[in-house]
Amino acid sequence: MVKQFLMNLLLAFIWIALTGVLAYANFMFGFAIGFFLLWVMNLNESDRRYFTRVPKIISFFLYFLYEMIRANVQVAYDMITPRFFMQPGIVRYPMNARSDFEINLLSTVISLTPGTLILDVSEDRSVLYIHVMYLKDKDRFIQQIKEGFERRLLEIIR
Amino acid sequence: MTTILIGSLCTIGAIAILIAAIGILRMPDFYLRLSVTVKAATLGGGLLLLSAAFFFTGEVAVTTKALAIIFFLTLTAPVAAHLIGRAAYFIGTEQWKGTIRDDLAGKYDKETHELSSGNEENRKNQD
Amino acid sequence: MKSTILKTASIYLLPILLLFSIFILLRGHYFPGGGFVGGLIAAIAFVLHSFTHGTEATLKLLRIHPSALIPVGLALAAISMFAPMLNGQPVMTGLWFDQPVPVIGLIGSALFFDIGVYVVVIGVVLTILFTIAQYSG
Amino acid sequence: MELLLVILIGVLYATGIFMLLRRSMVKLLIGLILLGNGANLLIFLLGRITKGAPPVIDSAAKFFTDVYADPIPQALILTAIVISFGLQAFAIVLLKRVYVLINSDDLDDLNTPEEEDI
Amino acid sequence: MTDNTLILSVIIHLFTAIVLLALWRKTVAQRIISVVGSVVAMVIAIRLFTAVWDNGILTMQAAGWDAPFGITFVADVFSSTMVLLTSFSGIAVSIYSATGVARGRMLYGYFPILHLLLMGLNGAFLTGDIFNLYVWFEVIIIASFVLMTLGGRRAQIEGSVKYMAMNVLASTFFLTGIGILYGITGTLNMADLSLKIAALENRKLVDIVSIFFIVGFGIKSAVFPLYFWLPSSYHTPPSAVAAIFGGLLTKVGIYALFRVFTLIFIPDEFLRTLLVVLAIFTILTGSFGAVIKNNIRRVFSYLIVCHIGFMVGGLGMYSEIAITGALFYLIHDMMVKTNIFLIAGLIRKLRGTMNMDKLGGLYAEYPLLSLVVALVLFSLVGIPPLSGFWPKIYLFEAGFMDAQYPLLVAIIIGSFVTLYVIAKLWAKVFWKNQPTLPAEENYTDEFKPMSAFRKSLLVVPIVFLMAIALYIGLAAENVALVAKHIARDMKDMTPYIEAVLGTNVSP
Amino acid sequence: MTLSTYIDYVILPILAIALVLVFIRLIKGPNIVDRVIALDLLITIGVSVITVYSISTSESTFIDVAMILALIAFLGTIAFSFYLEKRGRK
Amino acid sequence: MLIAVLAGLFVSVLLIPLGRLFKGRLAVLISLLPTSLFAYFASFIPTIANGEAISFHYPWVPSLGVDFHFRLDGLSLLFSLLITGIGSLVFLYASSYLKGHRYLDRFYAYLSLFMASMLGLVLADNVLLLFIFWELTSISSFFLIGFNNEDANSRKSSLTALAVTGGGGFLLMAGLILMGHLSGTYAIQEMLNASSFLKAHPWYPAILALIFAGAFTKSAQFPFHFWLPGAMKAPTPISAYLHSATMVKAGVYLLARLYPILGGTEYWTYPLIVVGGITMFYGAFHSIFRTDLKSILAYSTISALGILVFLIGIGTEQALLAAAVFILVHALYKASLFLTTGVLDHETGTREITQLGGLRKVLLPLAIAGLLAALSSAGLPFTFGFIGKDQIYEATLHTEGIMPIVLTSLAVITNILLLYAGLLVGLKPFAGKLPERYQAVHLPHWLMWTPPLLLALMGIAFGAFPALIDASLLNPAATAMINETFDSPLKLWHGFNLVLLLSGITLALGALLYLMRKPSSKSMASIERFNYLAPQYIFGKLARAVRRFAARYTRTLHNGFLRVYLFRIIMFAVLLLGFRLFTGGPIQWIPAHLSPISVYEVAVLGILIAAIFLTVNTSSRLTAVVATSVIGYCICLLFVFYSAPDLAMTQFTIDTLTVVLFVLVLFRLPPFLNLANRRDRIRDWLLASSFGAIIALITIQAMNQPFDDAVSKFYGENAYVLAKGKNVVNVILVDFRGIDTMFEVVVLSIAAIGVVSLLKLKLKASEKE
Ligand code: NA
Ligand code: NA
Repeated sequence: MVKQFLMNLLLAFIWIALTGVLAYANFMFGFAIGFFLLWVMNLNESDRRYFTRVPKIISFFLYFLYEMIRANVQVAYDMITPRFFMQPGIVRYPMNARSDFEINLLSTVISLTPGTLILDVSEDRSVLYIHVMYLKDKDRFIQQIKEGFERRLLEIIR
Repeated sequence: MTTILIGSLCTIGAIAILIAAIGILRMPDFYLRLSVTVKAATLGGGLLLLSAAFFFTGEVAVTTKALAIIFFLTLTAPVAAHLIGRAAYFIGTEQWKGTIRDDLAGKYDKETHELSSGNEENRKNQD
Repeated sequence: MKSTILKTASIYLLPILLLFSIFILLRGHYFPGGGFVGGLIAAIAFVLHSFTHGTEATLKLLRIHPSALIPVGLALAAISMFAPMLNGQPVMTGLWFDQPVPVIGLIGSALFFDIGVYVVVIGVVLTILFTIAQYSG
Repeated sequence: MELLLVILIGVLYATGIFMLLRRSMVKLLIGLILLGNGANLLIFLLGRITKGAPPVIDSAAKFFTDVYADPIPQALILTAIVISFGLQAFAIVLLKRVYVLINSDDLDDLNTPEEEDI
Repeated sequence: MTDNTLILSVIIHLFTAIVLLALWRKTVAQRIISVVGSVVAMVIAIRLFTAVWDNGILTMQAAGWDAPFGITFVADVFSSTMVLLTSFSGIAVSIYSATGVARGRMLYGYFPILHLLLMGLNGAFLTGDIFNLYVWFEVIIIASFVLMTLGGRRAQIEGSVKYMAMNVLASTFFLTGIGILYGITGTLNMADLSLKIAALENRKLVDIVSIFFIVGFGIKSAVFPLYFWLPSSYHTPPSAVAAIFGGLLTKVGIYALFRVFTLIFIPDEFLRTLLVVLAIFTILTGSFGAVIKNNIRRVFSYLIVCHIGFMVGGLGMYSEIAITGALFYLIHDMMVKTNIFLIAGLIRKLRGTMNMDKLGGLYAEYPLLSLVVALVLFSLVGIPPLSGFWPKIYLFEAGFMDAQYPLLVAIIIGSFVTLYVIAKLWAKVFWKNQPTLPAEENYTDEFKPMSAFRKSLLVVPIVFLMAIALYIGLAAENVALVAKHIARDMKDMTPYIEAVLGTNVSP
Repeated sequence: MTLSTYIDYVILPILAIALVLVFIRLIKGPNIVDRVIALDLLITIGVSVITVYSISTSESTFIDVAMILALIAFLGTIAFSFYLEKRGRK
Repeated sequence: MLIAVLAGLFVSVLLIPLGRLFKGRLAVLISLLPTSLFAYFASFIPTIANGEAISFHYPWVPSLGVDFHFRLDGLSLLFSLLITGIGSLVFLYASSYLKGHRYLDRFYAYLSLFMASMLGLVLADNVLLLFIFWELTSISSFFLIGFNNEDANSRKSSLTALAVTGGGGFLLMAGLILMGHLSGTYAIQEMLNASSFLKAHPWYPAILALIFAGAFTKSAQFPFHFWLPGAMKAPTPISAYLHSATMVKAGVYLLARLYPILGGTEYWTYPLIVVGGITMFYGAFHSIFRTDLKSILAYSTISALGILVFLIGIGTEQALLAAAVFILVHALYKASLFLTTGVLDHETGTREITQLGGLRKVLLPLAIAGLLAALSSAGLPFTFGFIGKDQIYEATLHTEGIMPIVLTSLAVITNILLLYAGLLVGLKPFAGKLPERYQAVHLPHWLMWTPPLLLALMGIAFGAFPALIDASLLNPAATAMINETFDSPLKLWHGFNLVLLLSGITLALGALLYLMRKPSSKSMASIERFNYLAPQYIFGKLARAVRRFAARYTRTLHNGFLRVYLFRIIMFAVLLLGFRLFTGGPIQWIPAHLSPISVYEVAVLGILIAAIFLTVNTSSRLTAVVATSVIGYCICLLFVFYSAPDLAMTQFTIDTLTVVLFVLVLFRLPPFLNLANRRDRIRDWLLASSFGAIIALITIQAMNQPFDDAVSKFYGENAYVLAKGKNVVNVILVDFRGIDTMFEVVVLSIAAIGVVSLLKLKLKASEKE
């Protein structure tokens, strides 16, 4: 998988060298072409994780963006309207994520969406404590995160 | 065309930041302020940087830098928020009266500042 | 500080900041930056590391004590400052190689001077901060 | 704009001096920092300010073709900043020592009677 | 004509310091390197002085940029004399420190910082750029600041807080002055400034700027009412350090005052009067303090203040003869003040105290040494024909010429108090029998059990500086010629300006 | 209306208002942690201001400054947290 | 002649290493020094008597007009012979008197130095050279008086002597320099030409006042006389030397030497007559109340010095001749009496006049010496003293107006008292019955009794045959003072005239007084009751008052509070700057070229200023740190706005690091206390804000100046072309002004070392320095 990614990068750089245009758009274009070529070349290979993962990353990114904007708007509305309708609380969230990298990524993602904020990770790295702004139902919130961010994230990483 | 794109990105970004600013001023307790500001500001800053990335497309290095800054902001802001939030909890910063739940209560070891996961208690409860 | 998140983050941040500091150092002659700011950023990278991993761990990572960097950097800066004297030129006169090097541009005594400054600044900042940290801890 | 900066400089000097006259050593240090900032801004302002034209020559050009900010005050201030950082660092640690000695940062407590001379 | 040799006296100390830093915690090697470095520095300083004396002003345009674009270093007779004297003090202190300073301090950078301090002094004397002078001043401040705290005893800490606060304030004044100066002239080169300031029409502004320099340098040189840091701090550090401080630190302030107020600002009536009035109060303040203090170093500290007044007074009178006197005094003072603090340290080694009431019997126990000390002390007093006597002739003459009677009276009072205080010190410390002290204050003579070599490390520097002081006194003609030469230079800076700017400046 | 004037007269004033609002929080506190996050936010807005200013003046060099701010700003927050935690443990 | 002068100096220097050799028997050998010098100077007598003078010139410090410029004329010859002659006897005497003394070598070293200084003083033909030796006599006498340095009184006396003579010395120096400055030379012979110019100059009185101050202190004139009795703490040979022939005569010598230049005016005459007159009476009067032999001698010496000053004041030919004679007379009998006293002290262990008597039976040669000296001091016919007294009366009688009556009667009274004192010292111890306890007293080594005897005999010899010294010595001396030749041979017999009558009255009354009055400690106590009026007491009180004032002054100014010091420094700056700002021309309020104001700049500025006040007013340290960093960051924004990216970067990183530093250090510090009361705060605010306002105004003034951007332009044009860099700030930092950067880095390095040492170094208790 790493090999394929490096190969893809190499192809992108060769593309730049060939066209002689050192610009972002050109790099992206080269990368896409490389990706396509590699995808075609590796159709028969057994390890095709690289080619499923890239679209997943993109889709996760888009999901994250959507969540962020949605939540931001929600918070923004609350902020500029005179009355607060939030119900904050600190929630104990048992994770599936285990490695440091996974925990970090998960917490970053959770923190960056408005309304939620990681306060700490337990010493044994099994539990996240999350500050939540709009906590209607604790279990439903945990369910949301589990199904939303954590599942998608672990799919990409593992 | 690009100008309009840049202009609108800027506008959204600036508004996000303004909201963050209003948030930090209006929110009733520390945790809420923290929660609001970290992301709104990151979003706003990110958008403004993105518009810079578009504006300086002619200079690759500048675009790279703008993207790098976005990357850095998103990487560091949650970490900083987590740390200061945690510290605030230690020094007993009060929560808003409307707060409905605190799972952290009693989970910190007073001496070592170790945070328990609460699993032991759960197990005990199950037994 | 016992924070898994910070600990993990600092592992990524250390090389990024160091890389960035070298970048700032090398381009100083053409764009904002230079040895001084570069050195400060590098030092901050290590300081960050020490916040999470403890001073001892950072010292181990550095291998040599930062205070040893001070004479090294001073010597480097001083030599590139006084080297022109051997040519009979006044001190601080820029000596330049003819051929430019990619990214950095022309290489000359000014660059070595800047590198000397960079090293001294790292040594100084880390020496100060680590000494305080050890003293307080 | 210059007039506002002048006011700022005056405020920095005034408050710096005021802090210098306190008994607390922390305030003393802050006073020195304020004064340092005031002096830097004064140099900066007296080198005449220029907006949006840093003294960096365009990558395509060999020298400036347009107006540019005077680089000399900038270099001077840079040096001054660095020097005051060195002094501040040392002074802050000195503050620590003072605190260890007298268990307070009240400078009046630091005074030792002359009889204790060696 | 650009000449690299004049920066050698800076380089030698820098490289010595770097080597010393590399030899961190190796105290034996440090002692040797330090002495070697100081000796080389002295040789360089002597060569520089003779070169300047024989061939006139030397300049070096750093980085090869013509003045006023780069930083210029200038060695005229004034600066090369100061460098020479610094090298004498430096070598004496370096040797003395080998046994005079506790090993603990050497383990934590005593020697490298000592050399960096000497480097800073030389740099300050040689630079021809006003901002660069500021940088050198900062090197001096931070180095002296560290040397003062090195060891961390309570009195040291107290002294250095005060020292720090007032000296940083002085730097702020200096820096502010530089800022305004740049704002109105656009240059930092002192020779260039000289021309530009002279051509400036707004004299009021020039006067105002010069006040910043008066306050800044006035604090550094411990002029009334800006002197407070000196008696607050000079009695606290190890004597070797106090020697450098006493001999050189305030003098660099004096150097700067003379340099700036003869080259850049030519003082008008108001400033001259101001300087004279300050000088009078400085002398009296120093005198009063010296009279009542009982600790040798505190007495010496106030005497420094007192004698600073002599020099500032000389500048205030501003005639060639007055400046000659002040410069002669400066030369004498640098050598003698360094020495008396070394002597105070030696006394401490002998008796464990510097309190005059607790001292005594030194003449009976160490007669030869006492005679050496006596010579130094009488040089300080200016018992004719010893070194302190000659400059007073100039100052008196100048005082009469300029009708500065109050200043004359002050100088007489100052001289008289110095005489009285030193005689009292001699009677109490050397003549009087050692008083019996309470058991807990019993001292051990650290000097007696030392090997002859270690003893000589303490005594040789004192004798060396005494010999120089004797030379100043007995061969006063030579010193007078130097002082006169400098004073004449100051009265007409055209050669200096032409040497720096490389152009013909017709007045 | 050019981009530059738009930024100068619309975006930068908005950001300036944001700065002022955040600063009011910094003054009000009430806790030190409130001030610390206000400071952190000020810096983030500062990054934005610099970015926008560099667009307005077409001077890409300012982006470098913004980058440095973004890179090391959080060190201050970490230091304060470090301090508060240590003090809390006393 | 230089060698002659400096010989004593060489000997004293040689004695430092070789002193051990000369502690015992060999000590006598050192006397070769004065004796050979005496012979040397004696060889000049014929030449000088011929009216010639011998000059010697060797350059030393020509820049200052100070050269080794010596001149031997009548006056200096007389003094040289006294110095070396009496010196020889004192040297010999001391070798026995102080035999076996631990510090005999030191003693001779001081004495040789002193003799050399004295010789230099009288031979110098340059006022500054004279002054140099003058001060050397002060300092060497300091050592001589304090010779018994383990005795507190001895130390105190030497300090007093040095303080008085040294203080006078500085005034003298001022006077001499003023004189030299006006006449354009320091050479005495050349000054003679400027005499009339000097006397007409408005500064003439000032010159005289300063020179008199020197002379009076040195020659123990009232009210500066009090150091002299104290100086008796020195061993007797020293007293003999200092007070008969040398030290105290220096002032007299100076007056005599300067008489031809400055003398003869009213300003000269009246002060000298008044002071001399008071001194001669005061000293003589006091001497009769003392019971300690040396004390009596001390006060009679003061009186004699008064007489000399008095005579020089009168300034007529007779008076000056009388002075010359009396210098010699007094030297001979006073030295003799001192040395006699020394033997008495040495042999009996006391100098108390009330306890001594009848010693002629055991110390016959001494008794003769004492008697002869006493007779000489009494002015009995056929003694030299008789001639001296005659000359004095001649002098006083030949003044003008009512002066003869007043002055002569003063002289007569003084002489009566002096006669009494002389008899007390020279006769009383030897007359009457020998007390039991002194039966065992025996004659000391001959070196101790021959010198006084010899001196006394000379007094008789010169009295009987004045021709021996008249033309050869005394006339040339007087001539030198008058500066014109005159011929007035000394006569024993003037015929029956008023002078003789007065001499008779003096003798009769003096002898009567001696017979009637018995000295007792009671009389001493009676005069001590008036001590509070004595100059010594008043000076002491004054000195204590000065000390008290000094202590008060120093403690008030240097009171230990840093903030007070800072306040004063800033106050000083505010006053000076304010004064200069608001005088001499208008203040311009608006700079010429201003850039437009925009919202964001104002916002940043507003935040900045608010942050500054938050920093100042907060009671929490952490808030202060936060606010300080806001200040830093806002300045960083300003740097960006005004095109200084490098500055912004640096300011920002450094501010962040400073925060880290503060935070690391601030652990466990208690919150700020408001330690100042309202009044102090208001006062501080007033000062601080006036300083800020002044700075702001000055900045505006400076901004009105047109800016000269030549250097800046040069950098812009050449940064890339010549220095190969495009970031001009960086090019300045590493090239144009790279030296600054190099040493700013050194500053940082030192700070780091300082931090390490400050935190880690813990000195052991044994490590004191
Ligand atoms: Na969230
Ligand atoms: Na730079």
